[in-house]
Amino acid sequence: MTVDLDKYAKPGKGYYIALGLEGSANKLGVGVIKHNLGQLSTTNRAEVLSNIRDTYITPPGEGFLPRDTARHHRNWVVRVIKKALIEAKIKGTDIDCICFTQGPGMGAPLQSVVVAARTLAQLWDLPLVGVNHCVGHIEMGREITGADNPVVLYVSGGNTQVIAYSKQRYRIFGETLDIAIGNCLDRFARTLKIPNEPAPGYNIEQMAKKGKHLVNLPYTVKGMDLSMSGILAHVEGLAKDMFGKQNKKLVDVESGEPITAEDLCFSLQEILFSMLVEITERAIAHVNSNQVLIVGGVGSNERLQEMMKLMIQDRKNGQIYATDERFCIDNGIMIAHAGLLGYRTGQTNELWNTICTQRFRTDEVFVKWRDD
Amino acid sequence: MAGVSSQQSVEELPYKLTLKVPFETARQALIASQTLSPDPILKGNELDVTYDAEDTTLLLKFSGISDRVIRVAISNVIDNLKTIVECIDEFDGKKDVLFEEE
Amino acid sequence: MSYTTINFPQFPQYTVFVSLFQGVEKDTLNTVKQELIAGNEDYDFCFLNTAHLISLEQLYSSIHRAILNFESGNMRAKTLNTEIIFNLSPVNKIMEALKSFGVDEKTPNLVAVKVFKSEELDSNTIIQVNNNLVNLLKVEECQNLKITDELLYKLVDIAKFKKTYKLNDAKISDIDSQGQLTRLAIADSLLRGL
Amino acid sequence: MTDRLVGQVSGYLPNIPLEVVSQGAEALVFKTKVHPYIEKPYLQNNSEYIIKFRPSKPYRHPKIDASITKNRTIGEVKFMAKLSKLGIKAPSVISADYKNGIIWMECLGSELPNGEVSSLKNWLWYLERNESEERCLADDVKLACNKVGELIGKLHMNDMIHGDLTSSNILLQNGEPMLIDFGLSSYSGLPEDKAVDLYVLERAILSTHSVFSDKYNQWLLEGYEAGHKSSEFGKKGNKKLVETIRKLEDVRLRGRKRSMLG
Repeated sequence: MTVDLDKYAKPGKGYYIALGLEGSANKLGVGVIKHNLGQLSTTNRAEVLSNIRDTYITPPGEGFLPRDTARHHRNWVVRVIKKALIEAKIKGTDIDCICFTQGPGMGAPLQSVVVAARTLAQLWDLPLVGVNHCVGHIEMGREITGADNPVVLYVSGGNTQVIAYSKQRYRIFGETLDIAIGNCLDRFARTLKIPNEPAPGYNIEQMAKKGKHLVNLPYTVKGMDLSMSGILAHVEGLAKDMFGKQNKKLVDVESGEPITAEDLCFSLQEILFSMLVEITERAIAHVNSNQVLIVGGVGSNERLQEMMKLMIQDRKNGQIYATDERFCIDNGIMIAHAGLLGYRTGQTNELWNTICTQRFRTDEVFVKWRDD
Repeated sequence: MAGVSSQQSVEELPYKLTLKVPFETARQALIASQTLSPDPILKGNELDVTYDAEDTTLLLKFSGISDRVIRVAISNVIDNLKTIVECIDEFDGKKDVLFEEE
Repeated sequence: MSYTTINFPQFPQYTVFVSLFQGVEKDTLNTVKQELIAGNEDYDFCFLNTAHLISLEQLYSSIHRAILNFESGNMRAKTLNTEIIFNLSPVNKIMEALKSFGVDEKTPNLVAVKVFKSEELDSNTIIQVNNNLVNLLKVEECQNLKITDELLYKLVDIAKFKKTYKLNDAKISDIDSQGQLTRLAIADSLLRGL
Repeated sequence: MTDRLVGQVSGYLPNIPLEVVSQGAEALVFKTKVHPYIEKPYLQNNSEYIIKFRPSKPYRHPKIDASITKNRTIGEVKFMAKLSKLGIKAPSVISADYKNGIIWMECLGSELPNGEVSSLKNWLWYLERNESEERCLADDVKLACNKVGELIGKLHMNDMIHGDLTSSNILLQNGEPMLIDFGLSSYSGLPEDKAVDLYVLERAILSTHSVFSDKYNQWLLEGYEAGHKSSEFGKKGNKKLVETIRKLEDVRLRGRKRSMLG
C-alpha cells in the first residue's frame, strides 16, 4: 500500500515547492526542491531547483565552536536564501512550505538559522516544517540513488549510526558509544595540524592514500555498537610521540621503514572503516537486506565506499549506494526534500513548536510518508 | 501578544531593563516578537525576558539576578534581531517578486 | 604386539604410532630421559607418563593439533614430539609441560608416540619400531599393553591430573568421570597461554 | 558468495564433508559426521559435530582481518570453556584452528517432529502452527521458559553476557535448555549490560512469537528471578536481580539500548 502524498495538495497546482534551511553544524545550506503530484519514482523524480552551501572554515589545528559557527550562519543566511531563490528562479508565491533543521546538532547554529526561517515564514505567510537532520540525509539519499529500502550508514562529524527502516520508523541498529567518526577524523587532523580547507576529513583521506604501513590500533566493536575515543587517544599518542618534542622514530616492524603521518592516517581509516562495515553487515544480515546507502560527510570517502562495496558484493545481488558531495555533505536541499515529504503527509510546525534541540534521535520521527 | 515569562517570579530578579525596538510597521514588530519568543531561556532562575509588540514597537523586558546576565541576554537578542531585520529588509512585501542577480 | 596406529581424516599423509608400556624400571626411565636430552636418534619418540593421561581422546586431541601446527608452520616447540607434549599442557611453559607430561621416574608406565609419513610405513617396519622400543625400555612383551580408555583410566593419577589442569574448583557433578575430565582437559589445553 | 567461503574452509579441512547449517554476518556454521581425531568422543552426541568458520573479510586490511579472526575465535572458545567449568550447559569444544577462524564443537539439540532443530524458536513456532492455544501455553512450555530464564540468570550471576540472545540461540534437549552462538559474548557485571541482554531476547520473542509473547516473556523473567533467588550466590544474587530488572525498565523506555547525543 503506498501512502497518499497529495491529501494536502493546493487545488489547481500540479506540483509542490519547498525551501529548506540547514545549519546544524559548520555548513550553512539553503535548497529549493520541486515534487510533482503523485508518488516519487524513477519516472517522477524530485527536482533540485537550487542547492547553495557556505561552509564555515577555521584555521588549521582549530575546530569550529558553536558561537563562531552561529555568527557565520547569521552573517550569511539571508544572502544564501536569496541566492537559492534566484538560482531556482522562483517567487515566494510558488513556495508551499519552509523547512528547517530542528535537530540534532549544535544549539547556537541551529537557533541562528531557525530565526531566519520563522521570520520569512511569517513575512510570506508560509507554513514551517521541522526536519530531523538525519532523516533529511536518508530521504535525500534514497531519492537521489533510487535505493528503495537500504540499510543506511550515517557517518558525519556529529553522528555515526546504522539505521534500517521498519514499521514507519528509522530504527537505530548500532551506533557510536562515544564520539562520531567525522569528529574523530577531524580531531586527528587538528593534531597533525592539517588544513581544514576544503575539509579536514578530505585531507586525511588524501594522506591515507599515500600511507603503506598499518600501525596497530585497538579494534573496539561491541555487539552492534562501536567506540572510537580509545582509538583516537591511541593514534594521537603516536602522533605526539613522533612529531612532538621527543620526535621518536617509529619503524614498521616488517619493512623496517619509518612510520609516516600518512601511515597513521591510513591505519586510522582502515580500523575505523572496518568497524563501520562490520556493524553495517551485521544490521544487513539481521534485516535480511542487500542494499547499503552511505550518507553524511564521511560517506564521500572513497576508501569507505570501496570497503562497503567489497562487503555487499558478497551478498546475493548486493548493491551499494552513495551520493556525491552535493548531497552527502550537509545541505539545505535534503531538509527541503524530507520536509516536503512531511508536509505532504500533513506535518506543519506552529511557531511554538519550532524550538531546535541538540538531541533529536532518528527513531523519534514518525515516517508517515512510508508504509512498506 | 503577552510575552512568555519563565517560571521564576519576576520580583526575585532585581535587575530590570526594557528595550524598545522601533519597526516600520506593527506587523514587523509582531513578527519580530513571535520569532524571538519560542526559544526557552536557558537559566530560568537567573533571567526572564518578555517579548511584546505594541503598535510598531517591539518591547523587550529583561529581568536578571545581575547586570552581567542581562548584558549577555541583550547581546544574544540583538544578534537575532539583526537576522530578523535583514530578513525584513530583503523579503518583506516581496512575496511576488522574482529576485535577480544584483 | 599391542601398538596402535591411527590416521586423522584431515592428514591422511601421516600415520600415528602409539604404544603403551607398563612397569618400566626407574633407571630405564632415567636413561630414556638422558638419551632424549642427548638427542639420540633411537629415542626419537614422544614419551608420555600415564599419570596425566585420562583418555585416548585427550591424547589424540593434542597429537592432532600438533600436526595441524606443524603443517601450518605454527609450532611453538622445536620438534613435533615436544609439540605433542606442549599441546597437552594448560600452562604455557614448555619445561613445566615436559615435567608434568613427559618421562617421570615416579610413573613406571610410558606411552610412546611417533608420527610417520604414511607412504614411508608398512606393517613390518611398524612391528620393527615397536620391537626396538620393547628392547630400549627393557620390558617383556607382556608389559606392552593395548592402549584403551579403560586402561588409561586405571593408570591415571586423578589427583595429580586435577592439580595440573586446576580442576579442583570446577563446580560440576560427576567431575571425576573420564568423559568430564577429558572435556575439561581438552578445553584448557586449547586455551594454553591465551 | 557461500561457495567462495565453502571453498575457503574446505581448503583448511580436507576430507571433511560439510553441510551448511546457517550463515550469519560473521560466521558460517556447518554440520559433519566426521570427528577430527577420534571415533567415539565423550560427547552427548557422538555421531554429528558442528564446525563454526569465521571467513576472512575481503574488505578488511589483511593484518586487521587476521587479528580479528584469531581473537574472536579465541574469545568464543574461552567463553565456552568457562561455561562448561561453571556447569552452564553449552556445546563442548572439540578443537580449534584460531588462525583460520575454525571451531569444532559438540552438536546439541534434537530433531522436532517437523525435522527442524529443537531451538526454542522452532519449537514455539511448531506449536503455534500445529497445536491448539492450550497446548501452546501448557505446563511444559511454561517450565521450559522458566528453565531458559534460570539458565540466563546463572549466566548473568557469573557476570557473563551472551550478547545475541534470540530464540534461535537457545536449544532444548529433553526439556533442558542450552545456549549456543557466543560470537558477541562478553564479560560485564553492569546491570545495564545484563538488562540489554534480556531486552534483546524480549524483543526477539516479541517479533518472532508475537501471538503468545507476553506469556513467554513473563515465564522467562519468572525463571530468571527464580534463578537468582535460589542461586548459590545467596543475598548478593537478589541484589543483582533487583538492579538488573530496574535497568530493564529504563532500557525498555528508551526503546533502544542507549540514548545518544544527536
